[in-house]
Amino acid sequence: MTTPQADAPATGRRHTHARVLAKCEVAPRHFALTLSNSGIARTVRAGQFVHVLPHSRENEEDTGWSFDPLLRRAFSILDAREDEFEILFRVEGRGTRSLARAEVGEWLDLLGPLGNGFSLSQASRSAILVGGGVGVPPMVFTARALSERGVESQMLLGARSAADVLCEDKFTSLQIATDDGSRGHHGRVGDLLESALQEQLPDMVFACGPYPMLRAVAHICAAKNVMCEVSLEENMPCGIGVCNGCVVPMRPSEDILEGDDYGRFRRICVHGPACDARDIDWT
Amino acid sequence: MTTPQADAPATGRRHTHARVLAKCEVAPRHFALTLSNSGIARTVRAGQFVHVLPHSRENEEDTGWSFDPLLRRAFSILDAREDEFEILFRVEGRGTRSLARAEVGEWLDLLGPLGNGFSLSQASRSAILVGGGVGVPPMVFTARALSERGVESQMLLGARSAADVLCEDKFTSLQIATDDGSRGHHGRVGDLLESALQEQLPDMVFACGPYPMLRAVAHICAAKNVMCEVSLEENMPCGIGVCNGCVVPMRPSEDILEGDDYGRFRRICVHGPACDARDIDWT
Amino acid sequence: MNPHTPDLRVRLGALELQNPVLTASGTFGYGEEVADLVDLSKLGAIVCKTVTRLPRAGNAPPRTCETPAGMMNAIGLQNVGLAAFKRDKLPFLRDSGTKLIVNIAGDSSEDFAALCADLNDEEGIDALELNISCPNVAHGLDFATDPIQTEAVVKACRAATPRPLFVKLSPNVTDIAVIARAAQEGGADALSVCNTFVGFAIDTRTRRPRLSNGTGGLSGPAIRPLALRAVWRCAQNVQIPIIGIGGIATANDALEFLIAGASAVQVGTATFVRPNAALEVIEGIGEYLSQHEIASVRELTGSLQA
Amino acid sequence: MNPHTPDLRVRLGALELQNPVLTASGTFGYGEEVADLVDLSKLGAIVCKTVTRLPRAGNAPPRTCETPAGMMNAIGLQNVGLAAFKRDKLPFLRDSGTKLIVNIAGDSSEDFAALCADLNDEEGIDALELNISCPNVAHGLDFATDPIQTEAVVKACRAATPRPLFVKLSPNVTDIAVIARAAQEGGADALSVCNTFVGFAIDTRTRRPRLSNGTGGLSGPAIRPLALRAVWRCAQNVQIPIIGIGGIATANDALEFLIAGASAVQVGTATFVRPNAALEVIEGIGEYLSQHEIASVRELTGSLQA
Ligand SMILES: Cc1cc2nc3c(=O)[nH]c(=O)nc-3n(C[C@H](O)[C@H](O)[C@H](O)COP(=O)(O)OP(=O)(O)OC[C@H]3O[C@@H](n4cnc5c(N)ncnc54)[C@H](O)[C@@H]3O)c2cc1C
Ligand SMILES: Cc1cc2nc3c(=O)[nH]c(=O)nc-3n(C[C@H](O)[C@H](O)[C@H](O)COP(=O)(O)OP(=O)(O)OC[C@H]3O[C@@H](n4cnc5c(N)ncnc54)[C@H](O)[C@@H]3O)c2cc1C
Ligand SMILES: Cc1cc2nc3c(=O)[nH]c(=O)nc-3n(C[C@H](O)[C@H](O)[C@H](O)COP(=O)(O)O)c2cc1C
Ligand SMILES: Cc1cc2nc3c(=O)[nH]c(=O)nc-3n(C[C@H](O)[C@H](O)[C@H](O)COP(=O)(O)O)c2cc1C
Ligand code: FES
Ligand code: FES
Repeated sequence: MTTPQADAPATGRRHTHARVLAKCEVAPRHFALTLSNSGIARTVRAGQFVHVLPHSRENEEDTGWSFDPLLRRAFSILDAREDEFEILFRVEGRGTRSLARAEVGEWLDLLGPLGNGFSLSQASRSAILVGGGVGVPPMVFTARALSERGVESQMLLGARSAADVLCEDKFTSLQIATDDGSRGHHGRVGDLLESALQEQLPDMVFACGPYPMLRAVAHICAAKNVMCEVSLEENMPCGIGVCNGCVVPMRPSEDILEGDDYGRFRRICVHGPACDARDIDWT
Repeated sequence: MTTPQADAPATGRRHTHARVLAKCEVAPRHFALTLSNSGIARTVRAGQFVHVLPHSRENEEDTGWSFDPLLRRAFSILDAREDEFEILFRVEGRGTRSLARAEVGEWLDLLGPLGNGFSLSQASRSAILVGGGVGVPPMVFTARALSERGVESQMLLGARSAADVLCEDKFTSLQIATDDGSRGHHGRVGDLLESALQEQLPDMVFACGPYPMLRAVAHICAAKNVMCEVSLEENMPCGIGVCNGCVVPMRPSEDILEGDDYGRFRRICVHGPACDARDIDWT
Repeated sequence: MNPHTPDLRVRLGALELQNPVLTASGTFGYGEEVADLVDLSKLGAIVCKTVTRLPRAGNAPPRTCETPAGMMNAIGLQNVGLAAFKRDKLPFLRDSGTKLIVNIAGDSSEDFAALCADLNDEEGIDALELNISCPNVAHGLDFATDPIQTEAVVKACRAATPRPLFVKLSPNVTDIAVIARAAQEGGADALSVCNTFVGFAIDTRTRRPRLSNGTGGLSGPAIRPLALRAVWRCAQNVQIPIIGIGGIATANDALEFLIAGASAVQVGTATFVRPNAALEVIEGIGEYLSQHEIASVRELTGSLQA
Repeated sequence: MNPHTPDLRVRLGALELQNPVLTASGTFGYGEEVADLVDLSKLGAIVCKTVTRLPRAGNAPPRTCETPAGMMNAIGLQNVGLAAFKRDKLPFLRDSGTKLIVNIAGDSSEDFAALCADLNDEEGIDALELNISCPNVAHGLDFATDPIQTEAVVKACRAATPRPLFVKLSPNVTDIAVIARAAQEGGADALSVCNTFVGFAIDTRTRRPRLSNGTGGLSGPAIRPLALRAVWRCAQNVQIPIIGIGGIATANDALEFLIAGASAVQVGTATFVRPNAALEVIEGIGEYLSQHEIASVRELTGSLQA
């Protein structure tokens, strides 16, 4: 539960550079970048993220020449092996438009690995993974990490349409739901979760995706009394815990209600992005 | 002389795009770009310039994603032929750093051709060209245009050192001066001009380069009563005559001293960058 | 009404415009300089460079420098003066195909009022914008930082002309609402919010100011959030229409100002980046209205959700 | 003295710092959050997040958004409160290897003074910075927009503590010199110039403010020219040292502030972009001094050429 955690820095994170080894437009306006950085690749855990300056550089020394877009952007780790890791993003606004111009051979300036990652050890036998939109990539890493621990996992994937289905070849057990019915179940990924929970209750549900999806998943799990961790998003100016910008509201609880609502907001760049769904104030 | 010119727009200039056909690092931190745009290439005159947004784009529709650096940068035309023209710039600050990342196949957003160009018709038989630093490129165009008119020209080129000598292969008659004596005359390009004028007086002197060089050239020509046009630089927010930002001070004269110093400042994006050296207030 | 062609007309006091996008004073010359690049007849209106009684040479160069996502200027109101304006500039502007708002600046209430009166006989002027907020001339900010002087100058002009009067405010004040109310009290038909923010820049190599004038006025995208705040604050404190100005470069930026309470906007620095910035903004506003099935741009004004 | 190792030491009232580069309040937490990424002992000083008497939850999210070359925040002074600060945060900060400036905010002069007094017994605090200029809490700007209140709150604190008192001013005023003089009159040892600029941003899709608080404080490179102007204006109107703040991201930016009259600077938003921004600034200032053969950074302060 929500014991206020001490603010000692996470271990292993660093300010570093990574070379773009490969770039692939995996779906319209969706890019996967393979990045070379052994420090991150060897220590990162499923559910963690990197914080990336949105301007690629020609070499490691290059410190950039633009203050616009100014701030770093957070991207989950799709997967990591030996000295490389991957991220996958959708071109959304100015940050990702700029990042999409990174070319193979160029460098990205990044901080990582950041955040807490999913509590994989809470799943001893089985887990259900739920991912929507660009919340799918971290589930690839999660599925592999679980399988290496001998934990069976089932992936439930939500997308707007067949064209937006990401990473489907990366999952061994996969069900798909699309908003427009052009692929798999016509409807929400939450529907798939309800059916799955009807069959069997897993040790854990791990979820990442748009807020309404996460809220639905949290409610479904709460109703079945299944443990659920959700990976949350909020604007993250620093990513390293110093600005108090990236907070999400926590459920009122005795721990946090010292003083005048003190502790009601939690910084998810350090005490997240993965959070116990029961701790979140979903209202 | 300085008759206040009417503010009707220059003919032929347009807001357009050009594709990068070639990119070459001609000297350390100096890049030449060959750009594809027949509208400009076919109408531009020696001494005119283009005003370029400092972010290259992936395609013609791309409207950019950064407001920093914000403003266009002016570059003289090095030369033009059929559907192509060239610019040459030194990486100086943030604008040119950004521009130096333009790759072959990408697009530049530009306005041009802008400015008045040199008064080539004033030189009926012979001209001396003086260029320093990144003031050399427009002299390449000027030399060729003069030669096509049957006018003989002699180029005097100033540089900091041998490594900074630009475009030397583009001139048939060339003398070089370097500040450190590593190439040609050890000293100023003004020294070369004084000697040249001792031998023979040309119809015109055309000059482009750093302000102190232009001032020296202007004084030398005034003393010998030789007509001289200098191409001036000033920060140019708009390049199209609407902001009044790019002014240089003109010599007090009856024309301009209506009212309270009215007309003392001239916008060199339209009534320049080439100016009669006698009109300028060099103090 | 056809939902696919949204109604872009707006009203600023007695003045009706075909669309809500104007060019900002000092960033569009007298219109003629860019008639080859911009279809003037499509603009909501042209606001021309500030005119003063006598011609002004302006400040010595350098007059501008770039800053992160912005620029500073200290032009110092260089202009041809009233007589030459009437003789040389007005005829073209009158025939531009769109409305004309003449921006004027004086040294005193009397001077402002006399300028208004002097223009009364000229045809083809649709409104006057009082520049009481230029940061780049001596005493330029005296009016716009003092509600008493603001009210006095507007009153004097109100008495001198029947034309719609727009008052251009400065953001360099503790509470712009106080000045906005004073301008309304004086009889303004609309408020232009806002002029540039006073800034400074130093060349560390020479340790001199980058601008010959020392300080300059900051404009461009950098100031957009600050100008938007000023507009919002004014909108909540006056009943007259507001023209939003400051850092508008895209239709989305303009929409922010309209939603915050502006009835129209002006595009300034963005024109230096893209000469047709104002026309692109007009087009984008139209697209937004169509997409959101909003019949008239007037519905957007002040439509901020709590 | 060896010309190749310039003297970076500066003095702010009675406080001597090893170099002139501090971290800005609210952008460096309590130091401990980034001790793995930044060598704290190399900083001129740490200014920690504003501490209030009682813990504060702060504003609801979203609390921040990006703007052109800047960002807005409306954190709302989320902090652990005085008791937890003393118990949980001070021990680490005391041992960080550099000086500590504790930034405090109160509701009234009495509250400010009581906070100062409450900290008198704590060791390892080298100065206090009075945040009388937070734009993101109710009445946060009441003090810093009124010279009488400014003088009163500084006087009250002056009486309550022997520690050096730095007063953090707001740029959201007509003339910051008036407030600066009031703070000096009240007994400030130095002025921190300045806090954020009040701005606004709207999501045009939802037509709601981007920040849950509505307005926010603009920071980052976008505001640099405006903050520099504020520092310059203060420097010409007070005799006490000034700490320049606002948009400093590089050594060159910091040099502008020093040349304009600041004795030290704070790095804020730039730390979000590069955690070691402050250390990079220190290094760059040293290089500039060496290159220009200036023996001490103190010679730069106010060295602007006319
Ligand atoms: C932990 C985490 C993991 C993520 N993983 C992924 C992923 O794997 N793939 C993916 O596509 N996306 C991911 N995102 C979202 C991603 O970081 C971008 O926010 C998103 O792609 C928006 O795109 P943009 O930056 O181009 O949009 P923009 O339009 O440039 O920015 C979106 C809005 O967010 C604000 N904003 C942007 N960055 C910041 C910042 N650093 N601080 C404050 N405000 C800011 C701006 O105000 C803007 O309005 C993740 C986010 C988080 C927090
Ligand atoms: C007519 C003309 C022709 C030129 N031809 C050439 C050429 O052929 N080759 C060449 O290398 N250079 C040329 N220049 C200079 C070039 O335009 C750049 O100003 C120069 O290269 C500076 O480099 P930067 O933009 O990277 O520097 P930055 O450091 O980015 O800018 C230099 C300074 O100028 C200011 N500034 C930059 N752009 C503007 C603007 N548009 N409006 C106002 N202020 C501004 C900024 O405040 C900054 O401090 C020419 C300039 C002019 C006016
Ligand atoms: C170069 C320049 C010159 C300006 N001249 C004037 C002027 O003469 N009169 C005036 O009222 N405003 C003047 N302004 C202010 C603009 O009209 C506008 O209020 C300001 O630039 C903010 O808008 P922007 O960010 O869109 O440029 C000038 C602005 C610039 C950049
Ligand atoms: C996220 C954030 C939180 C801030 N919190 C505080 C605060 O608690 N107390 C304070 O005095 N200033 C606070 N500030 C203001 C900064 O200390 C600084 O004055 C301002 O950001 C301008 O500097 P910059 O442009 O370098 O960031 C905060 C700024 C930011 C961006
Ligand atoms: S992003 Fe700054 S504290 Fe989390
Ligand atoms: S650059 Fe704007 S008038 Fe010349």
